[in-house]
Amino acid sequence: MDRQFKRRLEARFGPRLTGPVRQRHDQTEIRIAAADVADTLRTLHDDPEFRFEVLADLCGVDTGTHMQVVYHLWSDTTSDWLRVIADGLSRDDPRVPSATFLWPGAEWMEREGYDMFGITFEGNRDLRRIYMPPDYTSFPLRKDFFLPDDAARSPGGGVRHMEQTHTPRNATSPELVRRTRA
Amino acid sequence: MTTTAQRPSADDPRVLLDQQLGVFEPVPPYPPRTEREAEFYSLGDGEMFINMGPQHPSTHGVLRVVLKLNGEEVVDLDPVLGYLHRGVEKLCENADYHQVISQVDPLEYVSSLFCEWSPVMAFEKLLDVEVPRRAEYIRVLAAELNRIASHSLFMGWMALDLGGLTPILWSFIERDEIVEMLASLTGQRMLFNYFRIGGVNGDLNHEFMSRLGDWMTRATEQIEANLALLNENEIFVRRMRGLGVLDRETALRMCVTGPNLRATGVPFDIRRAHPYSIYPELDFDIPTRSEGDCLARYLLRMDEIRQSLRIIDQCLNRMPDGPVMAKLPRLLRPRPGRAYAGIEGPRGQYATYAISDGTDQPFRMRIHDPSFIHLQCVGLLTPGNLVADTMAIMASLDPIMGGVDK
Amino acid sequence: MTVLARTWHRLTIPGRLILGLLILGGLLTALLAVLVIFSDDILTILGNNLPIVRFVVAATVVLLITVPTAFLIIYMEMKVIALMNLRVGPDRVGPFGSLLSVVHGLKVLMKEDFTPTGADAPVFTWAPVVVYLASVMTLLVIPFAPGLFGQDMNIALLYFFAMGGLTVVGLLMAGWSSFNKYSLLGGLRSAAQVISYEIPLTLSVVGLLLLAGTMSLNQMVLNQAGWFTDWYVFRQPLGALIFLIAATAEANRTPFDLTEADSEIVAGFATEYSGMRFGFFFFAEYVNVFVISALTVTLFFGGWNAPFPFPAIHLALDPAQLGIALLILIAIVPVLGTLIFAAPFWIATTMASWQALVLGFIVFNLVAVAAVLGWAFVSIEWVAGLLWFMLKTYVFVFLFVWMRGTLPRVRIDQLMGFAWKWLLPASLLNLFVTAAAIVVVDALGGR
Amino acid sequence: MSFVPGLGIVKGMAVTLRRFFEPKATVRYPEVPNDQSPKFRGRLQLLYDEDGSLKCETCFQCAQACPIECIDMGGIDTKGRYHVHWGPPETYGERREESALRRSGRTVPDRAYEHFEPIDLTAVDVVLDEHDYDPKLLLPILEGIQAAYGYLPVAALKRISFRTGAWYASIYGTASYYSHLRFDPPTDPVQRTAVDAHRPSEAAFLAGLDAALGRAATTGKVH
Repeated sequence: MDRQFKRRLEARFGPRLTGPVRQRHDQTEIRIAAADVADTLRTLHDDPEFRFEVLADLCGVDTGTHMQVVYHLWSDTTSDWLRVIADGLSRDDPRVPSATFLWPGAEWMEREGYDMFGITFEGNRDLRRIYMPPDYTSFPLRKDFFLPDDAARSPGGGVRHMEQTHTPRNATSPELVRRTRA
Repeated sequence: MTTTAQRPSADDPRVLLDQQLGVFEPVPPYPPRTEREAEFYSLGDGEMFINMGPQHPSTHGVLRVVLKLNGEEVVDLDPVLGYLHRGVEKLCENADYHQVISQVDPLEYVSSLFCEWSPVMAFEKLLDVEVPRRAEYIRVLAAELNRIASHSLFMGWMALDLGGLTPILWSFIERDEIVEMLASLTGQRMLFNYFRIGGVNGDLNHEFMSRLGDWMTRATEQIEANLALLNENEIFVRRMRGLGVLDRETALRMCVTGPNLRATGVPFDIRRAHPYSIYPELDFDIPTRSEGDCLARYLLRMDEIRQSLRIIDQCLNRMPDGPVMAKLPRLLRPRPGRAYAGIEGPRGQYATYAISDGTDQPFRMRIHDPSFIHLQCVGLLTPGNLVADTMAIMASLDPIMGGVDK
Repeated sequence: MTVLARTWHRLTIPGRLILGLLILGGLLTALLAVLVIFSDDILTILGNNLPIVRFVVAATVVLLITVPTAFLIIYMEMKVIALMNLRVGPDRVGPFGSLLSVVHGLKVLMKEDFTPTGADAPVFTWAPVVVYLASVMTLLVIPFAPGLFGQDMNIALLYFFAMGGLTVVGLLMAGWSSFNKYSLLGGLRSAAQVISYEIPLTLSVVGLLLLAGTMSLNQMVLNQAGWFTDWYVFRQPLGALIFLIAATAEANRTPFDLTEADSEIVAGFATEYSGMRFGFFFFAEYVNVFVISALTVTLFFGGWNAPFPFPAIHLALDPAQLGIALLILIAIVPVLGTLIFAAPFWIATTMASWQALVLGFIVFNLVAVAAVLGWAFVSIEWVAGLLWFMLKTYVFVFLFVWMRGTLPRVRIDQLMGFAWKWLLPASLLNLFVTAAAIVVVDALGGR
Repeated sequence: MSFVPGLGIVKGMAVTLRRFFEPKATVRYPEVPNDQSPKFRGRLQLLYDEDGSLKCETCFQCAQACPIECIDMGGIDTKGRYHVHWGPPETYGERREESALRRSGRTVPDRAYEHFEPIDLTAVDVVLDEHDYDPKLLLPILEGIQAAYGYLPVAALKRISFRTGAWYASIYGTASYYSHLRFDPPTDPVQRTAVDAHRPSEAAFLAGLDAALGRAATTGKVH
């Protein structure tokens, strides 16, 4: 845990953070709004104080109530992984600015995020499905997508066809969707 | 017919039947959805599409690449993934923490231990477990053996994609010895399922140690003999040198990690850059090269084999005594939280990002795989080269389709 | 017709067989009668057209011997590369797996002969035939042994290059007619490659022609008689090297097998072929290996000449003079030999006498066969020549297989660059140096 | 690369020629069986105790833990009542048929409790609704159902599994673990006797054991 780094982050991004800077083990976590993603990433990348040159990972998260996009960054200025969470995206139409202007290599990870969660990365030049077939209509990693054909384990209604949209037609009990506050 | 109302999928055999020509043009049967797709699927003067894969002999599995060619020169290419997609992340979210280990095993099937290591490490962070030191040493020992196996397979594939028949079999012999060794340690030849949350499954045994000792005495010699075939071969060197040059800045921007990044001169190795396990205690070098071409990537991996042999030697010398598993309850329910664990595998950064919601199943399980990232670079490096170079570049980046398609 | 058909159906199966044999016998008798009646005329016609007869016979024989040759080389390639790979290779069919290539041939015969939709069917069908015939016909001019060759043409070398160049037509036909882009790439690659390498291939031999003063392969072999230092390879080392490299490219062998690069363009021109049509391509490739090895041996390594002047031995005993003694000899020698060879077994070991006799008989047979072969080798000129020729040729076949087991493939631009930037100047240099040397030697020798 | 052109190729050819004569690495499989390490765990097997009876008591823990669902098992439940089965749904023919029916949208007869009396399950739904369909509150749910019916009908257990998504095996395991939960209607002396007859008491067991071992009766003095 790098306490110094936490103070630096708070000093630099203070008002922009939507939650406290959390630290656990070797990770530091900041939460920002989706609109601030481009600015924040640019600052983290360019600022000589931070120099986060390596984008270690980019992924989407469905918390059950809203969507998040999570960036993991590495820099030699700190001993921690930095986790940037773009928080509070709506589940109906999640939108977030693309990170491809800084890291063109994020393109496929964003395509994966689109494919699996339906998150629209604005500015990605090639945002189409990457794993699933192009005429597929559902988003498999969303929490309201249940694994098919395992009636004993699937909550509620038994089998749902994979070809269904991500809103199950007969999902009468939204409390069945797993949620997290983590 | 009722089916005509549906939009045809790209893989629908009816699409082929509809075309009266009898030749398959790999153009999707629907209007382009992105700029890039529109740009790619419009042909310029004298250009043609050629569909490579998913059954092409040298696409390392089931990758499909649509090449836009001008004569033999590649103008542009569009990799089409998903032929091996199993939804491992979803399966992991529906399995409990112990079951995840066997779900992630077949991701990169030539380096399974690394695929296990990063989720196990992430779960240990979630659970605040401390792993016994002997377990850490055994993990490093087994993982470095696996790294050598993976790199020697790379050597064979590289040569096979350039048309050499022999090295692939020699490297399989090399790999088979290591894999048999690991089988006596872990119980399986390929999908080891060996790392456990809080330790490893089973201590070192006599058979493993005797096999390892036997192999260590001749490993260096044997590997050097294999390399003598290729390293000085004019045809091989001339084909690889200056091909697919990835410079330092681009490599960082493309999120490249591992040997492919180090071949461009960036000494980024997570074992040193963000130390984990017992790597800070071990003495080894991070080989780098500045050229960034296919030959540099090849030679760098061969250097890494030598470093791995050093690490194995040190592990054997310093192996402490003690338990190999931490004391943990049978049913794991970590408190809610998030953990990220990245490790340095034979291809780059293998990482897992796990979110716990307090139940016995991970709430979200993100698996980051280096092959997926590196395959992206093929589209960057290949245009302007010949068809034959596509295979050389792809082989030198060393993607494993099991990891790419998750 | 119906009467005949009904009769035929009433017959039992042995009856049908006998009837068929009777009809066949009748026809053959009629043919023989015609032949006997017109024998004088036929012989005259044949005698007047002896070259044509010789050509037909030679072509048939050559066509027939290519099949076992290809089988042998395929087996050799499988086994040698396997051994180099630290594998065992074929070891199930036949002794040491030696019949595996034959079984492969049968398998190819039985597979479906498939023509893709959109392919240009006649061209698609004829392409393998063209390729196969082109490589087989080159064998016609190769002198296997003294007096054992199809045709002793005075332009044999030109004929050889012309026929060899015909291969590319077949490959191009296959590449074009398959209606497959991989095949097209393969066909075009082969066209570019073979045409480029024709030039250094031909030029590398021109120096040799200046030295030999003839284009007849037979004459060239005769020129190289004597000690092995008389072989042209010692007078034209650069020419021999260029010829070997260019011939490798001409035969599409590793490291120049871009035409059928399986890791790039998936077997190239042969992508769409299956069954026996693919088999023709496959055979043609190995016949080509044999042909270029044979030509290298003929041109540069003394052909059927032994590496040293072999002492001509005439057996003191002429079998024809023995008369009745020959019969006695034939009767006695096996018995005597068996007894003689069985004796050591019987004395030295504890085996039963019949076992010793059987072993003795086997050993005697081996010795007898060796003796007959040795006698043939010593006293029949063409047997010795054929043996030397095959020995040398298969050394080169081994070299090509060995190269395939070792080397990766070159790239198309490197391939063309090598031909035009290195091989062509080198062969020209070789030509000029040879010409100058001849002039100088002539001037000094003051002819 | 060396300065002499072609030297690298010649060296490589020398390497292959040397390997040509070296001993080969092939294992001739059908004649020479492969060398298996003692730790190899490629095969599943059931263990027997020293008396030769199966150690497996059909607790389904292995089948549940198996991530790829390759373990499929059936047997008599621990109370000796009825056959239980747990396994991947596609394994058996009837399961496949069932799956096809379900895909086609028709109702599927559940063979597991066809043999039992159909009962009114509205009480189960009420209890489940109270507890928010949460499988983690399994014990209160089961207690509630027992309060409603007096015992735990199999149909009710299946219903819990169907509605909450918890595995049937774990519900069954929980229900069979707690001694105050019962699977049969409470007061039925005939059936009680039948169960006792089926499962002999400890004393009877020991007496039988003594008889089998041929020694004097030790009944009453255990160990």
